[in-house]
Amino acid sequence: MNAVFYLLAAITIAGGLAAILLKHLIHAALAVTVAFGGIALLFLQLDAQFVGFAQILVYIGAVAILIVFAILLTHGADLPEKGVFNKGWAAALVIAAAVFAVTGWAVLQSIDAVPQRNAAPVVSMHDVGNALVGRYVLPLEIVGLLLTAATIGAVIVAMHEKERSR
Amino acid sequence: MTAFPSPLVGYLLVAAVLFAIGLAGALIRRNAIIVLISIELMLNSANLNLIAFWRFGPHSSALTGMMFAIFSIAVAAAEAAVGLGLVISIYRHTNTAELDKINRLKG
Amino acid sequence: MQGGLSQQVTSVPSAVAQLLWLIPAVPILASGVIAVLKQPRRKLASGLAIGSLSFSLLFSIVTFVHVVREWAAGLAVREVVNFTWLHFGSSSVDLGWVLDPLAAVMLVMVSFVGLLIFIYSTGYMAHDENYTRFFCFLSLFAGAMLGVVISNSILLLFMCWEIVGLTSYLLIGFWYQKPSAAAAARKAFVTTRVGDIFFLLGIVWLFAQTGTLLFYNGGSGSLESNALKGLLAAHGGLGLTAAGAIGLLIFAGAAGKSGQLPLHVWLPDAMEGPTPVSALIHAATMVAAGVYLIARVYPLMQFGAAPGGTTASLTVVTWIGTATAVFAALIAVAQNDIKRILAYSTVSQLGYMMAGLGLGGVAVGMFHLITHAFFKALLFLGAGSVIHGCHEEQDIRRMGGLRVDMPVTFATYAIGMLALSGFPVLAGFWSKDGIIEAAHHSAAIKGPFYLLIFGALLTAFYMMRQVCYVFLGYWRGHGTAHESPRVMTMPLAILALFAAVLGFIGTPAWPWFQAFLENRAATPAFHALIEPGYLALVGASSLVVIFGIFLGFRVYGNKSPKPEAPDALEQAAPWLWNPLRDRLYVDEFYRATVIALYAWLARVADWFDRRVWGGIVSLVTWLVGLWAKLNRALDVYWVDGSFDKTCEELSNGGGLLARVQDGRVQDYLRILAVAAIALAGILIWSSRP
Amino acid sequence: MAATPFFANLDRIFILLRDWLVGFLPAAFRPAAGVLLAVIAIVCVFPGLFALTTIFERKGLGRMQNRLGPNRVGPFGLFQPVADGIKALIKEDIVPLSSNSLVHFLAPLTLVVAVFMEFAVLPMGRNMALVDMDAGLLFFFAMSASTELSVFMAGWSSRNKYSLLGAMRAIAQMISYEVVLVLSSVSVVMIAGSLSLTAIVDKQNHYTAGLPHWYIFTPWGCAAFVMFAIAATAETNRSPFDLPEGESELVAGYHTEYSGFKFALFFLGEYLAMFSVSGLGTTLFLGGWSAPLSVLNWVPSWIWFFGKVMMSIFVFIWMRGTLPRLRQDQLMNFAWKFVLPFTLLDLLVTALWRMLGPGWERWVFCSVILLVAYVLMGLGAGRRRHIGPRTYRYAE
Repeated sequence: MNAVFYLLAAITIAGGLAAILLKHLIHAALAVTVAFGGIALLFLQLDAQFVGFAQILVYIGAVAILIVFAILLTHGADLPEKGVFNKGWAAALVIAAAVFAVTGWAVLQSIDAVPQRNAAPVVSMHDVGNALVGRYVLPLEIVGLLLTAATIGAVIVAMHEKERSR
Repeated sequence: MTAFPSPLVGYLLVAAVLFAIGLAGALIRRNAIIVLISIELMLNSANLNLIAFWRFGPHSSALTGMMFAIFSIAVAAAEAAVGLGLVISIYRHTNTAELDKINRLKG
Repeated sequence: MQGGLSQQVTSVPSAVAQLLWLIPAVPILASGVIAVLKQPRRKLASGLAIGSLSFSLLFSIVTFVHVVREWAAGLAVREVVNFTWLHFGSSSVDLGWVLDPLAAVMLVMVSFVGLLIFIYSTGYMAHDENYTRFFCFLSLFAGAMLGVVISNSILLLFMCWEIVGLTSYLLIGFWYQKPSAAAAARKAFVTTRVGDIFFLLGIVWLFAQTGTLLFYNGGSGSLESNALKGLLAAHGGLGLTAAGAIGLLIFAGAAGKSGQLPLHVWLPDAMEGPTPVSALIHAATMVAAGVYLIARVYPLMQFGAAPGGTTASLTVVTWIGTATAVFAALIAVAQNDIKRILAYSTVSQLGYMMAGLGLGGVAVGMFHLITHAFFKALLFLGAGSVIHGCHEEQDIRRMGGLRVDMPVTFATYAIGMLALSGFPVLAGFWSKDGIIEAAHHSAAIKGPFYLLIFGALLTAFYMMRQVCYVFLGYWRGHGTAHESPRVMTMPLAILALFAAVLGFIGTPAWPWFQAFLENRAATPAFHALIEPGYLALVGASSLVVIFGIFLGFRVYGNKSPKPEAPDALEQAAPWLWNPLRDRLYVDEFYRATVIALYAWLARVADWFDRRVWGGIVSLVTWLVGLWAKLNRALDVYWVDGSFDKTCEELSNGGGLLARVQDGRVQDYLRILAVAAIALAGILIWSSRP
Repeated sequence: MAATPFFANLDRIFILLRDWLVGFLPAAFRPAAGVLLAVIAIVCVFPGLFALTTIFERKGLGRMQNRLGPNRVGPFGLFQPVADGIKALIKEDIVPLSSNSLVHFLAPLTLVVAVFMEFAVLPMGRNMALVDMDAGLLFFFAMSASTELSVFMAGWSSRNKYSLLGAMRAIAQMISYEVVLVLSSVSVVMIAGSLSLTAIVDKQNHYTAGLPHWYIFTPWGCAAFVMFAIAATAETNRSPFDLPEGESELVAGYHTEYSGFKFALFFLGEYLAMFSVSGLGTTLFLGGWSAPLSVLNWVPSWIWFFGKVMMSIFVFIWMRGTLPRLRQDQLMNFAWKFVLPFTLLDLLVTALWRMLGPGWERWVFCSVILLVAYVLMGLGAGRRRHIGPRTYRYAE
């Protein structure tokens, strides 16, 4: 636990909070990008280089762009005329707080039961690569299949329905 | 300057906070895209947990947590693509992306 | 191609041998890709076909060079890669491929001639609407033929053999709108099937006797001495050994594919297909597959022969080959269709090859096969060029004088014709002389020698007759003839070059080819050329050829310009001409005997089917109908009634729960979250220490 | 190695300089100070190079178009960049009234920072990578991916339809070609067996008969390099892929509403991206800092690196002077229907190359497959002469 961790945690949480509270959708999307970046830095802080960079590549490079595209395509960049929160927001906040309470309690309760090791793990990119195409090759293939299916599905779902509908 | 019994707890609590923020966002916002953003936040918090356990857990050379996070990121990317495609498609049909106006599946 | 099957490699083969399967696989793959292309993508289809075969040719040349280098270095020249396809019981079905000089030579020949013909086809078929289909079939054919060549398993060979037969059927009947083409395709298919039945019997017998399907397998293959000794000891019936009997059954298959007597009837009719097909399949490659098959299983037939002697099965091969050679040459004299003459000439030359195999061994027959492939492909493509230039006219009586209008075609055709006739120093001369010389040296039987000499005379005569009709004299057709495009004449020129010089790889002075096939060292021996016995023989056969050409020119050189004028020979000897023109009544004979019997059997089967089996089927139908009616009654009154009632009750109950489902996704999530909190709370509470 | 001590020292001159400077500090601060010095060096050298490149480009284009180019400021116009810089600094900073001012302000900053980060992992000479990261290539791509968001921020916050259109075009193009960029680099990773850029250079720093083992001299590497070059051109929005800034259609694309220093930052960012992607291409395919002939090994390694980068820059300029601009749908068709499938095929060929092992067969097979595929796909692409109506899919 050091200052860097506190700083990164603060940035991440601030980004997340801003994302759900900001009125403007584009601002929310940019805020969530900050949160994604914060999480990537937390991964780096946890000695997970590969995952950290993959996080930046996937979330900042792709998902954030997807989100802003979706916002523009749904005219979400215009400010809504009604409020941004729905009717039951107070109850929802209570529920979210309860979820946090339960998880936090669970973390503090059970942490002593977990064996812990503070030394940094010795893992090179080579090990990650070997694991990906060795022991975890089947999940990797399945993820590839899933991504292909999702790409095709997304294209078909979002495609313009041409003359057929008229 | 350790405020927590161990560093792991810090990361887990950050993840819990993020998860709660994501859940709150998914519950209180009316816009479907923000709900999707919130879901991404929740997924990320789960990834943070996985990596934290991998880092401080006993068998870091098995790479299980890291692999799980990698696959989770890939799945999340697919989820984002399909989810946003759905939102766009719904927007085309109903001319709105606000979730409380979309209740055609009412029982 | 071999998928995930494990390879049982006896001694580690070289990388070239291991990748040999690519040679047939790539054209077959290309054919598959072309098959799913849309019809209008013509350029792509022909590009794929030519590209894939170019790859095969490239690889074949690499393979050939590899084998030649190993041979020159004195290393083992037979490499096999075998793998098990499937197990049943204690035995297994093994497949595999083999790389030896025989296969290497054939690979280069097939892919090279095939590639030239593919290129020629892009011009010849340019206006056909089924262009992509044509290239699909051609590619499939080329792949299967290359598969036949590399097979080390008689079963794999048979599979490729059948694909070859199928593509032959498809390509003969390519213009299936023409009733004659459809009939010819059917005839070819059925006739070769007759031979294949015997072939299959031979395979089964061989498998039963030796327990393996592989030719070579490090000592345990069916063509290696262990198995052959067993086969020689076993009894085969009719006074033959098992080896001889199996050899003859396989020969029956080869006879069907190679158009030997009495199964030759399909080959002339097959000329209904497009000319490139005739050139590729029915002159250069597929019909040679029969000869290649005999060359491949040659140890089976030859094993056990005394030195210088022969075996019963080889004698049969020799006599059938010789009879075919003369018989077909006779018929060819009296034909008027340009392609039909060449078809009979092919049958005749295949007879020569068979006789060469029977008399002189693998190298003699294979040498004629290779040279023949080049000059016969040349002649067919030349004929195609002539037909193209004369506006789809095939009757030689309506041509004439084309030497002026089609100079390139004429020059190349003349080279091909001289090579086929065996004019000295051209390719056909050396290979045909090899066969005649082998016949002369054969101690056991002398008849074939004289018959083959006679056949050579006839060959020279009918080829000269054809050239006189087509290229000399005056134009007797309609309109004007024109030379073919460059894409068609280029292959002609290349093939003509080979037809002229290819013979020099196997002259008696330096029998490189023969030595290569028989895995000996090749040594130049120029004294063999001037040996008196050889000189006399060569002189005699050359004289016969020149005499035949002279005779042909004498009889037909001054052809009358009227197309309806009767043939010179017809005027001189109608009693000889008419049977020859009617192809010696073989088709009529078959129609009166085999086909009539078959038709009668079919009528009997039809009657039996209608009266006896039909009655039984109607009875069963009626019984089943009764049972169905009973079921329906049960369904309607009992099952449906109770189910409807249940559903009604369920739907009433569901209305209550439906109120929770308000259609708002966030409300569901809220319920979910509350439930999760409750569950987690219970879990933590209960696991409290 | 035939290098004299003088040349060996020249090769290490920057490292020696750093160590000498750092030597004045107490030992505890030395590592941090070393890194800081290197960062300062990068931050100074590349903008300097940028200034040189602008004049180089303007003069070069002038030559290609048969005119003189700038020749008024200083000898041969060499001080033109200085004048331009001064002008940019003292110009009024105009921010549109309806713009989203915070985002508008942040966009150029994040762009330039992300691009500068890319230089951290490039080995610019022997032992001259700022950070020798295990996942260096991944880091590079992660940083280059984050520039896209800055482009979007710039385009959207300006509240100008040309800006937004330019940003949308830029992003669509960058995403499409980024896939190709990554995939063509993957083939190098497959053969080198490492994501570390220094390791990749080390793998290429061998010689057979005096000729280097650069990956561009293999069939798959050559194909991958061509695809990489195409993708890099598109990724940096250079002609013929400069649609996002097509001045005849969009005024100036996403930085239409920027002026003064912020505009200079965008300009800088673009050129820095060009340098970094050239550096990456040099590192992956052209042997990084290694000499092209073994006899030239005595020349300091950083000279080779910067020489190769400047060669690539020249090719960029040359293409700009030669090729006309593509249209949006042509650009997309080209990316998804030609470049991407071919790159995927090249990946397979790379796998084949690796599988076949040493020997002459793999050269023949890989070359033949690639050539045949290139010709066939070229025929397929050439056939598509039908030009449909123009559609605006990304900005309704």
